Amino acid sequence: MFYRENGQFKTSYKADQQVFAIPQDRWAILALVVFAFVGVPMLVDEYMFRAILVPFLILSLAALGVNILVGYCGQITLGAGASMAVGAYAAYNFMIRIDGMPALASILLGGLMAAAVGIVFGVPSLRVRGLYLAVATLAAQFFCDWAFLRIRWFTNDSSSGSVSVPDISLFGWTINSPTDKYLFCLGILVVFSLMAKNLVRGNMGRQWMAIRDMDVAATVIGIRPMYSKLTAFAVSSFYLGVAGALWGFVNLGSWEPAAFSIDRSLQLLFMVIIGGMGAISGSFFGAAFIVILPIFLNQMLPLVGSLFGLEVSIALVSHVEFIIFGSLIVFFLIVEPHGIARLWATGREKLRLWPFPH
Amino acid sequence: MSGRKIGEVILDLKNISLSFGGVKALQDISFNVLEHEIRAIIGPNGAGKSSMLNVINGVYTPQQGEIIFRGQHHANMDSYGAAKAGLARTFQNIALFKGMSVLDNIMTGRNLKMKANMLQQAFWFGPAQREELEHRAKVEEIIDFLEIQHIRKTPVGRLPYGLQKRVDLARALAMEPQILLLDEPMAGMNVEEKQDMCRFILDVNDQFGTTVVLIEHDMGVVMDISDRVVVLDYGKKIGDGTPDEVRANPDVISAYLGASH
Amino acid sequence: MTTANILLNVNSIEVIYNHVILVLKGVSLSVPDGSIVALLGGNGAGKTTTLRAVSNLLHGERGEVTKGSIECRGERIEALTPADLVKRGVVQVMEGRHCFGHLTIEENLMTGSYTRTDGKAAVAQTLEKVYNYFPRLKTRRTSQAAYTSGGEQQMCAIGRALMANPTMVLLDEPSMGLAPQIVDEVFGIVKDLNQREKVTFLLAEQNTNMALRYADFGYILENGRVVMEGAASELANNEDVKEFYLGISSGERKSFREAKHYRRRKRWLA
Amino acid sequence: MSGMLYSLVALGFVLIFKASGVFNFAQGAMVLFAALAMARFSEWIPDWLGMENLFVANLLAFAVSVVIMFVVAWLIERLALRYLVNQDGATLLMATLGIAYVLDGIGQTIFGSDIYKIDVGMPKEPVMMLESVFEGGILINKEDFIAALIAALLVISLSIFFQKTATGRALRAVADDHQAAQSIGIPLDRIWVIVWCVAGITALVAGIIWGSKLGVQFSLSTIALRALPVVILGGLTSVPGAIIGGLIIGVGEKLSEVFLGPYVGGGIEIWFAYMLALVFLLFRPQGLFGEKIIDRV
Repeated sequence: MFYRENGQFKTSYKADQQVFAIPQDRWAILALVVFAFVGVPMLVDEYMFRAILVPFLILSLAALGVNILVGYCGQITLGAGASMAVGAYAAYNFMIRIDGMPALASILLGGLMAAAVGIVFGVPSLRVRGLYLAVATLAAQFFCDWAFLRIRWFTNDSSSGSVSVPDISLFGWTINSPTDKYLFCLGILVVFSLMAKNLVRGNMGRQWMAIRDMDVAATVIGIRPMYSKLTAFAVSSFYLGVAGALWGFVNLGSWEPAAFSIDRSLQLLFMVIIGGMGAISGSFFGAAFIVILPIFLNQMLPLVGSLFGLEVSIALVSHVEFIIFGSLIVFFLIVEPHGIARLWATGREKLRLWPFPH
Repeated sequence: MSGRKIGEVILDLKNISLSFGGVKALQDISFNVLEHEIRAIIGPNGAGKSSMLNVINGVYTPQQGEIIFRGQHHANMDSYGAAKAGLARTFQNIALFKGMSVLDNIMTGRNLKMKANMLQQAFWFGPAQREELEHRAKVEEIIDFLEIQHIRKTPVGRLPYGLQKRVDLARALAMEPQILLLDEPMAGMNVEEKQDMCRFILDVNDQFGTTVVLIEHDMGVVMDISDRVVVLDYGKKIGDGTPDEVRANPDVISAYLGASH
Repeated sequence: MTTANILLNVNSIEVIYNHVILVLKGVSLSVPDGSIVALLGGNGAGKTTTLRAVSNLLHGERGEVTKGSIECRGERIEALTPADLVKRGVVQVMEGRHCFGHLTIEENLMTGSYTRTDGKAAVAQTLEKVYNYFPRLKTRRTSQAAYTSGGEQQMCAIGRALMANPTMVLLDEPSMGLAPQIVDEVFGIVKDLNQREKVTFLLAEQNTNMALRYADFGYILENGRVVMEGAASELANNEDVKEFYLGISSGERKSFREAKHYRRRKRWLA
Repeated sequence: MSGMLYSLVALGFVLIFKASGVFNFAQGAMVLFAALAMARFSEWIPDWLGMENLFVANLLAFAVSVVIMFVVAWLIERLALRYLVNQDGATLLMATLGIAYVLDGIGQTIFGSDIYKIDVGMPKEPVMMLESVFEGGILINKEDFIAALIAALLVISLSIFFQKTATGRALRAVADDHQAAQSIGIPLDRIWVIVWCVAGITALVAGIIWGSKLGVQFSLSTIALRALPVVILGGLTSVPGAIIGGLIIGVGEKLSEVFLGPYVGGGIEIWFAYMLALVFLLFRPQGLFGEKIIDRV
């Protein structure tokens, strides 16, 4: 009943092109953001921040990056983890090698470095498509795994490839408590999400989608595939690089190359599939789903097992996690290839029309 | 008819030959297109009509021959160059961007005219926003012109074939081209829809002075709306002239039209 | 028409795509044994959907029949797989031809005999028959289908369907994108097959002129509903059909140049 | 000679792709699953039946594993592929990633996640060959030789199957166009089960050979990733391509490790294969023997 557009008219193209064209949506999102900044810190305990919220925020950011490349530009990547690694290690090097480098600046520079590397590894996309490209991005993944493990300079001569950073600070605000970390990541995520939304609703986003949907036609109307694909790789890698740096600096504190392995790449891809390809909100849904599911299963499975008088070992939990995870991916691909975001949108559509079915 | 004036030669194709892996798709074909005219290309399936369009707008590079567009010689043009020079086209098997709305599809046609850089777009400020609104207004004119207001926000993948063809035309028009290349714009349409399409093509030609090069199988349409017709058969040119001349050409009758037409 | 010789009967079916988009809103039709029945109508009227509903190919497009029934010789067929239907003699030739690009023409034809169980000799005989009807295909038998012309591909698609020895062929837009001469040829062959081999055709076609010339009976679909039906000759003489589907008004063909901006909208009352 | 083994895994990829247009990321998981089944049953069966004969036990275990792979193929079709008809390649690719996870999980739940051995009595001592042809001959592992023989046998029989039989033709038709294949009565479900069964058997063969060489453990499923460049190099649709690609990559990896490795710190064989494939792709996008990609506007 409240979700009605009666009496709301759009009289200019500007009004029609807003991010949230329906006022109810606009207010709801604004309320959500305010709640995230003010309400959540008052309600939630440390464990929640550390185990769920901070990883969720950072992985959302990374998923945004993957979504730009896979969902909007249609270039499958299995090398997202590599971009995160480049971001993290580049940021680390900027921080320790340049005196007085502010943390935020080195994180952003890490992102830029990831973008540069992303462009290089995006070059094969000009020649190959689809499955072949997926393999090309795997090359990037394995190369980066190797480089950060074997080339000592990147890790400041640490033998295991493991590096650590002290707590970071921002204009005198030292980010060390879980709440601080949460707010810092949230701030970055909000800004980056808005930017992503702006990009995809504008000319840039249309070029990406045009390349995704039909590249020959796109060239014929004057879109340069090289420019569009490489910008997608660059922007996507930038997001991933920043997310990688945050993951290292804020979430982990100290890390080794395994933190950004092929498993991470696959995980990010799954977030985008489950959340919704080609939808900004899908990145959040997907990240939330994948962060929460293992925790949920870890809590639930022993309980369920005890109901039937079964001892559920940790190994079994991890195996079952695999099974449920895989099944859910197949399930989503079958039921709704556009992910949770589309389910959400359909639900909203139904609400607008309610009580009529069509 | 209004004061549409057929002008000078705008596009001149000289001795074009094209082959793929030994198969000769086009053999030594020459013809020209005059400014503001409607030029039809007809011929049996596999005669090389679509290849001809692909050569004109740079999707294929001919092994031999020359393309002269507005007095400038091109051994070949790439598609991007062709788009920049003012050539737009539609496709035989509709090549719309299926995941995007009608509006976004047409907006992509304005891509070459949009200048805001990525950073401006990311922050959606100043030039980026102004530009977006200006082009939206232009696109809305085209939407009005082709009478597709009601489906503006619909994803094109969901539209019936006939409307998709219209959106394809709208996207090409959004480029404000000098020459519009139409590849079977009326395939799979019934008479009523064909009439609509003819009206749009004639209006575009008439109001904007756009030159039209068109491939079409419906002889009724071709004979009624085109100024001159080229006939291809197995990659060779077998006829060229006004509709009446072509209709009377014995080669064309035996290769293509058949006795009943 | 008596019910005895009705081959296919469609009873007010409703088809929904993606759980939300209602495409057919109650379509009924019947096809007598040995006839050619044409489904006419504009784009998006629901012709292709009707054919797909019959041949059960809606699944790949995320569509489903939600109401009504489809019967073939009195047997309900909505739940059968396409393969079961082919075994019962109902084959669809899809819009846009869909030949297997990497296979040669002959291999394409041979795939059509997959469901046959009557032995190699019988299949070889059918292949010969198909080559007789489409001599052009014989000359191209070893070329990869992707490299043949549109006309040849259409013939290949029809020939491939014939290889299953069907009693009924669902033919979707056979004339689309074909040169006039080839269209004549294809329709001529359809008529021939109908008369000599007793194959029943249900045909969706935009080219009303052609369709009404060759069909026995026609249905006009608009917006997912049947708006008019009748013998082909009757339809061809109906004023509205003439004006909107044949482009003839007050006795003569109207020039496309004179298509008006504002014209009489149609009013189906039938 | 790990190249031969890559080839066997790559063969599984090529088969499924050629016959259904699906790029099967789960092939590695299938190899692991099959190897686990084989390893465990060859342990369990003698226990259950109380017999000593290794050969019979292995044969029984092999038979049981084949049956299990068939059941897996049937389940995959029944529960997943059936609902994904007519989706595009990327969607199917990601579905197989999901399947890979499920298989990994189930395999380890049922069979356990320790390291197991497969002993099919393959001779391990190296032999000299071609001594008569040139001096010294070539030192070849008998095991590798047998693996190569099996691979060659598989390739020949599969090529005949694809080119000559009606089912082979139907498989290729399905790969080209799902819907058209359905429309002329090719039963997609049955075709897919057949393909996955065949892929399951190649996975089993690969699993046994790998397993008897290196033991069966979780890391086996990652060899699928090592086999990817092989497929790319040889061409996605070419059975001989998989074999030759495997040899090139196998030899290339070793050579690179020997000649290049010392300069950059070693461990490069993992990405070297990928780079090789990548460079190759830039020049010949369809691979060495792949069918030309037919692209018409």
